[in-house]
Amino acid sequence: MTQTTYVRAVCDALARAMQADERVIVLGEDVAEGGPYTATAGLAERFGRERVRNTPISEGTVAGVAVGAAQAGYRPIVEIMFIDFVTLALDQLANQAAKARFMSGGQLSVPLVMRTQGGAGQRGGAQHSQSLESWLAHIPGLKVVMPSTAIDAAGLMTSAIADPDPVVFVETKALYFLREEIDGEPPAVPIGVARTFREGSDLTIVATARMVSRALEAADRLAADGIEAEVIDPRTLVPLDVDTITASVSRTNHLIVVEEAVSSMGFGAEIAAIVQHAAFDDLDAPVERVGAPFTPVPVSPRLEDAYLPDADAVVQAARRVLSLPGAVR
Amino acid sequence: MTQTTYVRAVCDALARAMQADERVIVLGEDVAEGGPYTATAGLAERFGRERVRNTPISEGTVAGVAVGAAQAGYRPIVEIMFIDFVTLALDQLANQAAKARFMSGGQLSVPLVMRTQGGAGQRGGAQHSQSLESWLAHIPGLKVVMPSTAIDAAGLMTSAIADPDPVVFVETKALYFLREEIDGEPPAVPIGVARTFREGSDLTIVATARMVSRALEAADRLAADGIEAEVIDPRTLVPLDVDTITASVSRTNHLIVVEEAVSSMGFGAEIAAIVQHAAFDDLDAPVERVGAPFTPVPVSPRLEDAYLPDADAVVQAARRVLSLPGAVR
Amino acid sequence: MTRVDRQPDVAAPDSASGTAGLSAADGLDLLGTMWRIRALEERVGQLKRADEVYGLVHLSIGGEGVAAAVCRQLLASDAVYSGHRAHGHALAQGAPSDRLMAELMGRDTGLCRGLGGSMHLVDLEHGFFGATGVVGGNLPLALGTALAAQLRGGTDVTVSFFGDGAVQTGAFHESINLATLWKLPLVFVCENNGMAEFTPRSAHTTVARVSDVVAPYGLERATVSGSDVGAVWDAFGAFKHAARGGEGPFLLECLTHRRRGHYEGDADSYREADEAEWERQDPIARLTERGIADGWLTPQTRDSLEAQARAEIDAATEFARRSPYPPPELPAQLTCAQDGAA
Amino acid sequence: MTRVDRQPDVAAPDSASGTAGLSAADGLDLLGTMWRIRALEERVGQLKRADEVYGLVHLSIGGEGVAAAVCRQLLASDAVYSGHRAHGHALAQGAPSDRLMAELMGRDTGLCRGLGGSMHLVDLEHGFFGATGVVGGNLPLALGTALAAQLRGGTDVTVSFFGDGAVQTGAFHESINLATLWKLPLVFVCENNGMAEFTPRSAHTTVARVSDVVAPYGLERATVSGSDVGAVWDAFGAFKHAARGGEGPFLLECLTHRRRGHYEGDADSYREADEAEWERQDPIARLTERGIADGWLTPQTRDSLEAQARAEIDAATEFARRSPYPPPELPAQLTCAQDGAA
Ligand SMILES: Cc1ncc(C[n+]2csc(CCOP(=O)(O)OP(=O)(O)O)c2C)c(N)n1
Ligand SMILES: Cc1ncc(C[n+]2csc(CCOP(=O)(O)OP(=O)(O)O)c2C)c(N)n1
Ligand SMILES: [Mg+2]
Ligand SMILES: [Mg+2]
Repeated sequence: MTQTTYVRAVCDALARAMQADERVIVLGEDVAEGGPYTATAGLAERFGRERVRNTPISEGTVAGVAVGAAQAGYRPIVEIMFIDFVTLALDQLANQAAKARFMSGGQLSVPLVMRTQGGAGQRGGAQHSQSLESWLAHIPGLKVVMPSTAIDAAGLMTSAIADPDPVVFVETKALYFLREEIDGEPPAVPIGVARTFREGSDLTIVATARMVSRALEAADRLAADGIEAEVIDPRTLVPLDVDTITASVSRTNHLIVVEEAVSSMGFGAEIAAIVQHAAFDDLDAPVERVGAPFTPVPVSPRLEDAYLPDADAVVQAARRVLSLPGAVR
Repeated sequence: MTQTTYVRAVCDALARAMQADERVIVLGEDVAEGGPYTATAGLAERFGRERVRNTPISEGTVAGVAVGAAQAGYRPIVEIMFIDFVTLALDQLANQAAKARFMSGGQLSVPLVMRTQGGAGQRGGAQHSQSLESWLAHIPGLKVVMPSTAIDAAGLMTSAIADPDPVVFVETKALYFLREEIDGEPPAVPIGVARTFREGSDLTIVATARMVSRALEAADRLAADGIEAEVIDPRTLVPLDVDTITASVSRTNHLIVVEEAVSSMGFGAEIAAIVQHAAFDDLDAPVERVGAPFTPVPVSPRLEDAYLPDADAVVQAARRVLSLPGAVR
Repeated sequence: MTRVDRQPDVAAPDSASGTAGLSAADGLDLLGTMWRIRALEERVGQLKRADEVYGLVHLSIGGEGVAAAVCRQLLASDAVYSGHRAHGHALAQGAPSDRLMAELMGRDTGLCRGLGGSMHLVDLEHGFFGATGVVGGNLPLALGTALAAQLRGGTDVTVSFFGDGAVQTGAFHESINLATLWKLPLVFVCENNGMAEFTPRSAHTTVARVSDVVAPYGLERATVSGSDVGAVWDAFGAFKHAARGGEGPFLLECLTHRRRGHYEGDADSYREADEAEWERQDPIARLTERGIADGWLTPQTRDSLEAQARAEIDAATEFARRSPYPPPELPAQLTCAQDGAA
Repeated sequence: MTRVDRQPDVAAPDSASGTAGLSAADGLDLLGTMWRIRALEERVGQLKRADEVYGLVHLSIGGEGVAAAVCRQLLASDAVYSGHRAHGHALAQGAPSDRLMAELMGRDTGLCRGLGGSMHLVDLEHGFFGATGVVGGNLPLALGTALAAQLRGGTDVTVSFFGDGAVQTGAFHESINLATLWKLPLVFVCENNGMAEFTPRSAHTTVARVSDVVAPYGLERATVSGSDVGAVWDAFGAFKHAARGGEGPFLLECLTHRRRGHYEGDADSYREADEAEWERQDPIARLTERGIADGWLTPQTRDSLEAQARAEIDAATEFARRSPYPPPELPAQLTCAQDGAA
């Protein structure tokens, strides 16, 4: 067993891919310096500045360079430093990368990975704290990956780089420096397979990214009251492992979806819409969504802490779906 | 009664607002020439090229100019010619316009209207046919309006221009030239109030934009079989008139949501998630979503026609939710 | 329908103006290519009016010389990107007219199996990486293929076609900056027709010449008349030759005329047609004149080039008309790779 | 805490270099302003390390001269935009230090009631329309207030501060192009510190001088040393004067030094600190020297300016510490207008 962190696991996975395949290149602002979070630290020293390329602050064009290089047979990994700035690259992502295979009748492939990171909790303010992954899930032709642990980050990165289509890899800044034990080289994790972190028969909690640990904390607290929650991390939003979720709900008959994004048009809406349809007769209560309120992210510490969904919110939601006494509506 | 069209109604509403308020200005590519759809035809002649301003092909910056002018007290109406290119303006829309009031602690207002148009059906291909309104509904601070008729387009435009916050006004190209009778000057339509186009007791159909007429067509066909559908157009996605929808469902016990966008992460997901929660006990069947398949929009005519949800799809969905014989799953 | 053979790569001429570098064979080839584009575009216009060609259709009549003089100096191993007005570029780069026409008519035999259409032509086999409907949208992609070429080594070049309207997009500047920073083997080819949709260049910028816009970046650049095919040939030839040697980027601005409305169906009422001037600037007429003056062209050959081109397009049209529409399951099959292999 | 009175508008000097246009009163005012910024920034650095100031914090130590020389020539009726390194601009433009500090400390008494933070300062009362955390994000907004001023008539100008890193964004070029096309009364002020985060300008572009980048657009422009407050004063004064008369836009490039890491907490290990050179280029030291040489400054006055500034910031810090955090309902209240009125 060795100790790693989420960001270290990402970096190591990049290094392994670069080692294994010359076509893998890394592009982004200050990536050859390691970036502000060390996600690419050491890659330039090891693989050279030809393959690990600093770029100007030109998110749109740099994303497009990755599309072109991918079309020419390279496997570019392009970093958008904060998901908030994916706004500047969305034209390239949605109109070029996602549609190239389709519009060319299958002639073009765009095997790129766009790495970015989102989420709040670091007093970054409204423009450096968003969770915009659900936008990406609305674009046919993109895959969207959002790991919650170091080992999944590593394993999914390996698969994302190998994928023939554009994959947006959404990391979470608040997870970057959490320690995790791993045993040898993390195995590839297939895109589109959920992970069940905890089994339980009373209630299913689907949570993404940072919310997984909060869901697990809630599950522990619920267990103290004799309620066994199953906690599932979809790990990839597109394609979504619907089967694992609906199979769980068919056993537990209750579902909570927990995400850090604002609930309105968040990914929880899609899961709720799918599950109420696919498992209508199994559900004993409405699907509860736990997410951020419909405001920008405040920077003042108490407000930001209150803004983020926490274990308490999950416990409350559980009490509501299970109609337990003391549930707050 | 006079005859108008959707695009004419928009243009007339712009003219009335410009006449009434000097602060209203219009910006966008070729707007002083009327634009490709005549949505701004005649405005430059009437109000001058100072107030009706052609711009270069610089969507991001032009959107930002509107933000700044709005902050300085003007009421800019900025056109993004196709919603597909809102990708290029999203940074300004999501990171600047939507957050300015909030981040300034209430000091700044951004009373701008971004006009754009979306939807398929004109063989425009994958980059000129998208329905991306659900992205906009995920951004706290933005209002999102999407009228389905000329009279609503006019009335909502009046309200959008008067609104103190940024409003994205999503028109539908396929509706532009449909004729409609109106009686005098269309009254202002408040933002956030749904319109019930047809009453019915067996089933609620919520539909947006071009899908409203298809839902009505489906309702007529269902009526021939003795099924009475209520057809509701939310008209504004944000804020959403949840009450009108849930009140209807509490009477009909069945809901179909029809939109032109791809279903996955489309606005129908949000409505389904809300209604299954708010009206869980009222629902006798799962909420059905009718939308486009998860592919880019094909340009070949038969494929594009098949891609778009039609009255048939709505009828089929109705038969499914009502568990009628012959329903196709 | 025979595919057009690609021109063998030619050495760059010494002179960068006139037709100094243009041999008789080159002249005939270019004239033939221009006629093929003209015949295609005229037919596409007719078919659009007859509702046999679909969607937003932008023709390049009057600008054939640029497509011909640039693409006929390229190889299938090069990479070419274009924008919304791309039929001529695709054809000159080697896309077969039958499959091109079939694409415009939404057929399964089309270059993109009917999923792309007029603004999204791709023919990878001939290095035509493709068109885009987003103005400026493909500029960054061209840097990507050029970067790939640079990393791989070798002599492949990328050409990026765009209009003067695209010069005011942020993507243009970001792309020029990054291409010069990375010294990419890339030739930016701007077709400056002085119009973007319904407005003249003066409504878009104070800088009339695109080659002036990029001056600070220190890249080599030239402005030539797009009506003077020889001038385009020479100027592009020099840039391409240097780019094959690993230099770059370069910018070539070609001054052209848009003889049709912005798109087919556009009433074009916002400007005065200057038919006489356009006629005078017609690249086909000008090269024809030159060929006859220089003795490498006879009126008979001229006529047969046109006739051949029109016959080819007739055949292409028939091919497309006979072709089936794509099967309904195609969109779902081509949204992502099915077999997991790139 | 007293608000700093705004400087009455001064006529532009004839000379655009040296301290020709700088009176003794101006010199003292600028020195005092720079000390206020220095004292603020040093304290913010300390408070950040003590976790009393939150988030991503970018200090302007070494660049105070630009903020002072530009904003002290502006009025509250003008409009100023800035980027992520904005404390100095806000303070020099008239934002009260107590409410500014309270904002950095997330308090309800903050300029933005604790909803903005370091990268999103706004003080509308003093014409500080605000900072942004998106590099290049505010450039287009400055065109908007300038357009409003132009439409309204009158003499208001807009100033847009940004770093050299922003010059490579598409927004910069789109903004320069449109501002020149519309002749907006706007002064672009680039603080070129030669770094963007962890990389030097040479990693971002081949064009060293920002004033060279915009040359094709034909706007008037100048590059001055940001360490030479008099030079900034004069150059900006001339541009501002012309902009008040309805001319524009202008671009002023100020060469500065970033004496701290990119953000507080940045180890700054990617470059060699050149403390001796930075000391030599310190705008406060240089203006002090000049003031003493020219006779308008005594060592005592210098000391008291610093002491006053530090006392002000002490008081501001105490004010902020004493202030409550914002109420929990605030975010929901300020996402949209509550009363429907703009
Ligand atoms: C990003 C974007 N904005 C707007 C449009 C609409 N549009 C299509 S072509 C065009 C004008 C392009 O002018 P230019 O680049 O000069 O090419 P030309 O049509 O003259 O060949 C515009 C504005 C678009 N397709 N993409
Ligand atoms: C659009 C965008 N991309 C990336 C970042 C991350 N970032 C913050 S500051 C910065 C460098 C800015 O450099 P410059 O404009 O020169 O300003 P300086 O920090 O030197 O004052 C970067 C890349 C950002 N905030 N916004
Ligand atoms: Mg043009
Ligand atoms: Mg800098």
